[in-house]
Amino acid sequence: MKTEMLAMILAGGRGTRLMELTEKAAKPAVHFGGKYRIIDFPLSNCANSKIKYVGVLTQYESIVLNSYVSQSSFWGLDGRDKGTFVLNPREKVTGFSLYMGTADAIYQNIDFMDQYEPKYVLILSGDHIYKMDYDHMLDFHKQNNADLTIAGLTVTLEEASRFGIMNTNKDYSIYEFEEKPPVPKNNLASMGIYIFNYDVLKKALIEDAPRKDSAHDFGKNIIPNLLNEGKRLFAYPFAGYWKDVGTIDSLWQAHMDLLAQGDPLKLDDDNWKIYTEDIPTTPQFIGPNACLKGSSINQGCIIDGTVTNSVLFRDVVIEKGAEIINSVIMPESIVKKGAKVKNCIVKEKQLILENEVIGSDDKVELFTSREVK
Amino acid sequence: MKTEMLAMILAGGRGTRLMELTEKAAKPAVHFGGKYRIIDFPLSNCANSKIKYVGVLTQYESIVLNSYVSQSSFWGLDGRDKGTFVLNPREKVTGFSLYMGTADAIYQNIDFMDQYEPKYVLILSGDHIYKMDYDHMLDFHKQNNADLTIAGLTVTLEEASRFGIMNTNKDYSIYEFEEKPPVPKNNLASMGIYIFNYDVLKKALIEDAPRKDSAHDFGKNIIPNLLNEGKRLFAYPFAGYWKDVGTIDSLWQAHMDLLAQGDPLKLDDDNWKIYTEDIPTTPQFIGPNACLKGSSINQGCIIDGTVTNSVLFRDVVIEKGAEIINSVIMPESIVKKGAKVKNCIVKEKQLILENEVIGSDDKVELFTSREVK
Amino acid sequence: MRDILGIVNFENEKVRVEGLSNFRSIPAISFLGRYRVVDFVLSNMANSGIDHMKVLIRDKPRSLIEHIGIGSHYNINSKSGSLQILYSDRNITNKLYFTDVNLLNQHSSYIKHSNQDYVVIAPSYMICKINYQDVVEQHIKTGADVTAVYKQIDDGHKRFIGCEEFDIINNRVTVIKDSHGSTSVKNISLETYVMHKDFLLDLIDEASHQSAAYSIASFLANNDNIKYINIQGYKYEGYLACINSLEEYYQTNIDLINYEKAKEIFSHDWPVYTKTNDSPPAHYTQRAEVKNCMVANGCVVQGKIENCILGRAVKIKKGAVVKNSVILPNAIIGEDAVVENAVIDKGAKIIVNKEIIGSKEQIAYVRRGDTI
Amino acid sequence: MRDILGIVNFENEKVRVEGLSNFRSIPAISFLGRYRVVDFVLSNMANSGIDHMKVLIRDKPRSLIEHIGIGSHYNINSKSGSLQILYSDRNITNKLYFTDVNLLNQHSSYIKHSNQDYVVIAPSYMICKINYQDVVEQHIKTGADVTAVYKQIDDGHKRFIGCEEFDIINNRVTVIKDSHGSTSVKNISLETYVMHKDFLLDLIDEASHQSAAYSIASFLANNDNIKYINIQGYKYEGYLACINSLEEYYQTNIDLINYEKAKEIFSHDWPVYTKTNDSPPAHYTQRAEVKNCMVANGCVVQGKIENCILGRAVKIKKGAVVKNSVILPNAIIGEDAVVENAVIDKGAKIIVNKEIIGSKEQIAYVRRGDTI
Repeated sequence: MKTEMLAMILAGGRGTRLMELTEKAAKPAVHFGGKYRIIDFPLSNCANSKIKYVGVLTQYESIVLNSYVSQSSFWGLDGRDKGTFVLNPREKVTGFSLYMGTADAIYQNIDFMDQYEPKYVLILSGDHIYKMDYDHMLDFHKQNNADLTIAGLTVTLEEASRFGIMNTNKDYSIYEFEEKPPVPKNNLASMGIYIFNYDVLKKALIEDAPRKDSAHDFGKNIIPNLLNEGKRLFAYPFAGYWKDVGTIDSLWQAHMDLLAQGDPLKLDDDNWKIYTEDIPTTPQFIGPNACLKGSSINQGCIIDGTVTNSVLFRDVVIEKGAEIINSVIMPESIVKKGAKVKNCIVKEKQLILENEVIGSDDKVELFTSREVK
Repeated sequence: MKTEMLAMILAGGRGTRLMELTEKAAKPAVHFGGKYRIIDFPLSNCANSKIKYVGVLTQYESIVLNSYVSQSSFWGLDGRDKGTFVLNPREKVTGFSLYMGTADAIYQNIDFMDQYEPKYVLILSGDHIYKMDYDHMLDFHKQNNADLTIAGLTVTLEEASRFGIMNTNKDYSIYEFEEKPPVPKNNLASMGIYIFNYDVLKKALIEDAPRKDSAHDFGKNIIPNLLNEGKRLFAYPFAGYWKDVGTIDSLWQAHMDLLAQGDPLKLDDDNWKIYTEDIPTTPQFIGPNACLKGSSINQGCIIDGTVTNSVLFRDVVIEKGAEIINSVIMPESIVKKGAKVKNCIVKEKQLILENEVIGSDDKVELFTSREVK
Repeated sequence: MRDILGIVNFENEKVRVEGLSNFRSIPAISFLGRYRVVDFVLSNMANSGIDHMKVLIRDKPRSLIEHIGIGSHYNINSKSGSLQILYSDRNITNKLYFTDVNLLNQHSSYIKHSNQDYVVIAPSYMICKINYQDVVEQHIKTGADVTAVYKQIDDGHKRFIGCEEFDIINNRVTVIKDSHGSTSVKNISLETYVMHKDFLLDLIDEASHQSAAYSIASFLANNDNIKYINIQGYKYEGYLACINSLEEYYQTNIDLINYEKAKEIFSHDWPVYTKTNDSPPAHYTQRAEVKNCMVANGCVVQGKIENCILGRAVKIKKGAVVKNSVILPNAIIGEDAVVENAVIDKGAKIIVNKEIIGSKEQIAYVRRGDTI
Repeated sequence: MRDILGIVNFENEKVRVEGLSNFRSIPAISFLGRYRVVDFVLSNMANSGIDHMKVLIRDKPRSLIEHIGIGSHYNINSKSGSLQILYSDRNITNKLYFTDVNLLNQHSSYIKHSNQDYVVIAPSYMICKINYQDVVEQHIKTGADVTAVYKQIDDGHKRFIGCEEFDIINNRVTVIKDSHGSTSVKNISLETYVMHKDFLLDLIDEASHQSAAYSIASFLANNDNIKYINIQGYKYEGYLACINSLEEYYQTNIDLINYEKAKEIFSHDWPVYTKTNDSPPAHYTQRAEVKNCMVANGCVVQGKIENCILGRAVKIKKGAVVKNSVILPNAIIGEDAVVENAVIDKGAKIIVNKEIIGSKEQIAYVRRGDTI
């Protein structure tokens, strides 16, 4: 059971800004990219980085997410010395409590981590879209003889105040960490991806846990405390595509990025596949009246209408004369004859009636109001 | 995801009477039979009965149990249309609470069960040792056009007051159910194995949930209520070996039964295997000074001493001159030269020193006091 | 639901899909973009609740073994079920003597020791959608020795040539003969047989004593045998195709582009399973023109395609025009290339500006991995 | 840790384990009770962090394919790794021409397109415990063309006869020749080679041009070739056995009953993986007498066993006495039977009172499934 680096994914987010999409599913289970769920990205990154054990910390209404994550074979994380493990809050001798913050969630699972005697623990967020080789990040961490390495993304200065900002020296060592600073000194933002030496992490969590004034949060408490203690913190600069899809607008925008930027995530790369559930479907049928432009379409779709700049998930039906523009249609939705869908995200299993028109020119809409019977 | 009969295993028991054996593991994860864990029995029964989806409801300190149960491949319950699912209490829109009773635990997972649109739900306990074909029980349930079928075991009249007792007509229809009656009228005991029509179960749970005076327990509340409502309840008579291993004495006795009764559980039956984790070990080595009588010994053991009427789990070492009598030695324990162990259960990874004598003639002892370094 | 042993048979020695079958066995040939031919019979078995299967292989086992694996994508669990590949341990140089009877005889102990009472034997190269449980139920009810599945067709003068046809009197199969295309209406054999396990073992034993060249089909067809064996017909009404030549392979692919036709074999309650590859969804660029196609995941279409089947990860480059063609996985059609009435084998590259033009009568074929 | 491609080679055509290898290929032979011979090389690869493997098979593929499956019990994950079985698609009737070079040549595209730079080729029938990462590291450091693993032995007059031996000067292998048992101290080849993938591809190409009968070993051994190829030796110090005859098979089994000896290949940080069967623990009744044995799960011992290896689910009935013997899985030794110095093949039954007595010089052998 011994492993060098254990991964822990924080996947508890209720994702209230994604509204009805997360009604019965936690945010990391939301569909993305025509075929995937958001959490497929960190999980596939783990699998491709040769990480063997992944704990997924969930809390809110997470039947869909729990069932999904526990199927470790989806990402090739099944087998004798591998696994994904769902970590809900549990009753203990000391009583029971929900996860109170990101650090508390990890703290409550020290017993889980101890099982694997890890030298390093990788902490990730379950709701970001990107590809990253955590093994390279670990090499960087080791080379710097660091206690904690934080992946950092260069953002615009306007955006910077929404993030934890890392002020670093030339060698990427961090001398200051400011959580959501009103006046950022820098635009190197924490991606919420941490590699800790496990002994350092464990000690920090145990010390933080009883503090009444702590929010038990990595950005607000643990990281500043470690800096105060003089620990070696480094920023690991990341350059690829990265997106937090926490709102309907950003979820839609990420899909448009996929189409416009010509596969910025390199989903087509055989050496770094994004793995997901394999659901048996029919093939993809394109009918005699179809017109497809600038779109990504998954298997099981039956298309006889016009689809422009859109992403269609599994088993979507677009009937003759229907028109889909700049939209995202989630699995098993049906768009009837002559209907028009523009700038929309259509939730799974929705029915758009004949000649119905949804969406508008000036904003992104979420359609969730009519389930297929 | 549609399935005819879904299984739900109640595995929340802290098993306090098993003392230190359950310190870090819930009772269903306790080792049994030289190779297995207790929960392997209901899970293997499910797999052999061709049940596809199994929810396992856990609560207390269940890292070991959760990690174990989530490895559905151990029991051949992995794959496209199968699965084991760990069901901890979760936060919901309505708030959060622990499981308050057996019925409440099932009630809190109605959303999980709904996913599979089951016609029947099989409810099991995670800590009983037996083999049963639940598919035969389902046939019986269907033939009787029952709303609820309860598996029943004939116990002695003295034992009867420890159980839920079913008073039945000739056709096994139940006209009265008494939970732990001081003066039992009968000795047909409920084994805590239920097949419900799902619609009946769901309605009963929803009605019971808000009742302040209810213990939210199947035996105390749900079953009597259904009888009052005039539902069709039947007892399914079971004849094979069955053991509740809730105490150190009964756990020890069950192991002695295995040895004395010549495989009462038919562990050797290729058509109804008890599946378990496959841990790579060395072969079993029997040395030149060994003497083995009436014992079951698992792979990985290295034996050069005397073993009589005992069960040895994986990777146990019995050195030359050591003597093991009427005992159960759990995985990776080491018994040094000349030591003597009698009437004991030795927890996993324990060290018995050279010439140490543990155990006595007149009672069963649990040894947990010295871990192998 | 009965516990049935499924046996997937290989095609007889006359069957040959010109070109494609030089590189792999017929069951392993790519079909309808994302599938292999063998997926259909294995999915029929899986959907019929069969979880013990034997797959007979005659030659070129590698690609089939890799595709099938241990059967997990056909819902065969390694603990509760099994998929066993049976291959000859003997060197048989004369194909005539490499029969199903011969192979089953070599491995008869696996049949004998299986827990199932009834056996369904079905070939890999017939494309249909059938619940074998129904055939077994009829078999038990009629008390037949063998139940043989057939379909009554009315285009026998042009299709199913080289298959077997049945004469049937009062539901009993009285004559089994080769179909030569002389008549239109006939009963085509699906080469699918249900029998009791013990009957199969006796049949194998008897057939191999009578002649070393007997197959199950030819043994049953023999005039002396058919008199004594009660073969009952099971009438199959659904879609049927037989992949026994390049023309039939091509035509079946093209016919099934039509969704109304394809619905006869594809439905959500009867999935066709296959080994998947985690490819991203198909992507169509702004310049794509697509009509009447079946497209697998991983494809990138920048050109024009019409009446085509595209296998996984096929690339159609800018300006390319592909019509009435079957493109196997990983093939690349270069810029401004023109492909018509062709079968382009796996991984082939059609270079810039090249024209590959076949006709309905003479399908063009480009070999695996070739660059043209 | 480097990403290495592992190739498991078959034995050369001279190797034969009398009796046992009539029924299955040598890698598939039951070994030390719960294992198959091939488990050792595959576990060495798995423990060396190799998760892409090719297994070359010459003949009788069925039992090996079933045992290996898709490699999941060797920790090969179907998404991140692969285990591919390479079998000849051609009919080669003359065993002399069925060489590893020939087979690799047929499938060279799989080597060419693999992502790994370095290749380790190791035979299935050598039992040892070796970390191939160390060999690759030495290979890179020395800049050799080929690194060949050997062990210096001092009992060469009686063991490893028929293996190859090396002459080594300044760590370079200068001569490769057959070992005939004339001297005691010699360098025995483990037939384990590390080379760059490109070098292997060139070697295959060159060897198959020079002669259709060349194997990798015989090509390297050729006097003209060895002059130009820089073959560096890697000295292996651990346990080594070679299963190339019934005597060696028997003796290796018996030798490893001794735990002190067995520790050289078994340790908890270097597990030997195998396909398991969910058998219950071994059971010894009140009348059992057991000394110096290695016993697999599922066994029931009611009689007396001494210096024996018992495979899975072997039954030793009351009064039976079994000494110095290797009993393969599922065999049954009947009441009061006596077995000494014997190899009892899988599923054989020795009936009540029967005596099977061999000697150290002439091991008795009872065939698979026989009842005697």
